[in-house]
Amino acid sequence: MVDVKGSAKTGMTVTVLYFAALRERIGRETQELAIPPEGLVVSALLARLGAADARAASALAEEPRLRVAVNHALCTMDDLVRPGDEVAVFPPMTGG
Amino acid sequence: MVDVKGSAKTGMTVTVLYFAALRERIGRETQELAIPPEGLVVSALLARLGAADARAASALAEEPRLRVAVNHALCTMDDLVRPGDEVAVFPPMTGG
Amino acid sequence: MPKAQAVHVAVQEAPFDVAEEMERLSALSMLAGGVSLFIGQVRGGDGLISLTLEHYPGMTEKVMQALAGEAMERFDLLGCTLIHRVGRLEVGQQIVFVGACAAHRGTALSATSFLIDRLKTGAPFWKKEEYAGGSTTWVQARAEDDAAASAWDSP
Amino acid sequence: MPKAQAVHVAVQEAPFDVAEEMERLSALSMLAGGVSLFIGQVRGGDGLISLTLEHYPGMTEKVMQALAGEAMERFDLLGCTLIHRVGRLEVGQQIVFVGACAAHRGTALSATSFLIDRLKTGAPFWKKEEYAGGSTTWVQARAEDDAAASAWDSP
Repeated sequence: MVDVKGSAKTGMTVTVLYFAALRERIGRETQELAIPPEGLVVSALLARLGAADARAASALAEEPRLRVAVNHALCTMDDLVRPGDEVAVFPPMTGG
Repeated sequence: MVDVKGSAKTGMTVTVLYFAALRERIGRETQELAIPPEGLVVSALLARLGAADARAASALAEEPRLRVAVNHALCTMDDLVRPGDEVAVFPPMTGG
Repeated sequence: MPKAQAVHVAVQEAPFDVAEEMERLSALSMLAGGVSLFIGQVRGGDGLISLTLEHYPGMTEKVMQALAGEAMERFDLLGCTLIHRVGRLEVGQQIVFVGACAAHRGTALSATSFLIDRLKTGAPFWKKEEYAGGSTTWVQARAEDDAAASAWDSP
Repeated sequence: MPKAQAVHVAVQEAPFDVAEEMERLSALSMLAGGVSLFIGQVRGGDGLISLTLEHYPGMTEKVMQALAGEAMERFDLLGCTLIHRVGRLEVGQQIVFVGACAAHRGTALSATSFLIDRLKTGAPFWKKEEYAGGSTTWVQARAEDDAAASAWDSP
């Protein structure tokens, strides 16, 4: 299932954002990641991020309680990410 | 047991205060009531107030949940009132 | 700071200043992590014009001071404030201010609930309602207020 | 007044004004009987100098707006306010403002607890602590905060 609007805008990529300790350990705030036109589940996307970058691999592995949001909504490891989506990866939230 | 200080000041009486709906029904804020030197339990004191004043009798009888404070502390019907005490009689409190 | 200084209790006709009371509480200690406030105001409806609050001078202050002291110990507060207005108050005007300052939010919030629940039924205040048309009626004690207050009896 | 107007949500670096926010809430309706507020501030101790708050712009506002809407329905509020500061805040400075206005005290107080419990673990904020000497550390999520937030899941 192809998100035509997303793929047209982004060329089959997603924008990945890192926050807080994860952002610091990985050493960057954001990156573009190519994904298949039909999309990818969150767990597979995280594996690709780790495969592409050793610092990301160790940072993601060291955070026992990763949180992922797709287009500003928290999601599970089994949710589908499609081209054009904004994916944020971060440690548990500590507001208030 | 005689409260010498109290009796000297008040001549074997207690000061009774009424509040809120009770004060309005009885038609007065305060009265002095003579009591025995050895004191009186609260229930007996209320009976004397009623015996001395028909409006007090009906007002006290009509309030199903009378509250009594002796010297600013809530008390039960069995607590002792001594000469010189300040006794307040009122309906349930409705603050806040 | 000794705990006595951290308790502020008042019965007054004048309005209170929420910002001033907030400042008093939040400045009590650098260990303060949260301040919880509750402000009760005259709720309109059914043609209500005003409430007139009567109290028992002398007893009221003692009860409020004791209540504040109990909250300080029970919830390990850094400070608390109880202000209750008396006299005639119109719809929308503020009646009561309860505030608690603590290291953690949970105790500050619980203390505030405790204080307002106990203040409702345990301090000698009475409210008389005035309606459009001139009729007046004394507010009756509500069983649910008694229940809320006594729910704090068993910890 | 439509409920949408009764919700006020903000993420900002600037301080908030407790008196102004109180006024906004208490003036929402003549049916308001109580306003409950919680203000979180940077708790000192152990040499802590400051917190720096980071958030996820775009998502934060949506989460806070949804949380406020949920509280409006669940507690039958007349209005509620959520303000969260970001950036560097020193010990004693205010971080978060939660307010709820309701006909009755119980719902206002419960809504305030609900909102701060959910805000702690459900909105994308993160805190970095700075200590005397220059060391820094990210605040770790606490199991008791998760428990407090999920206690609201089963009504």
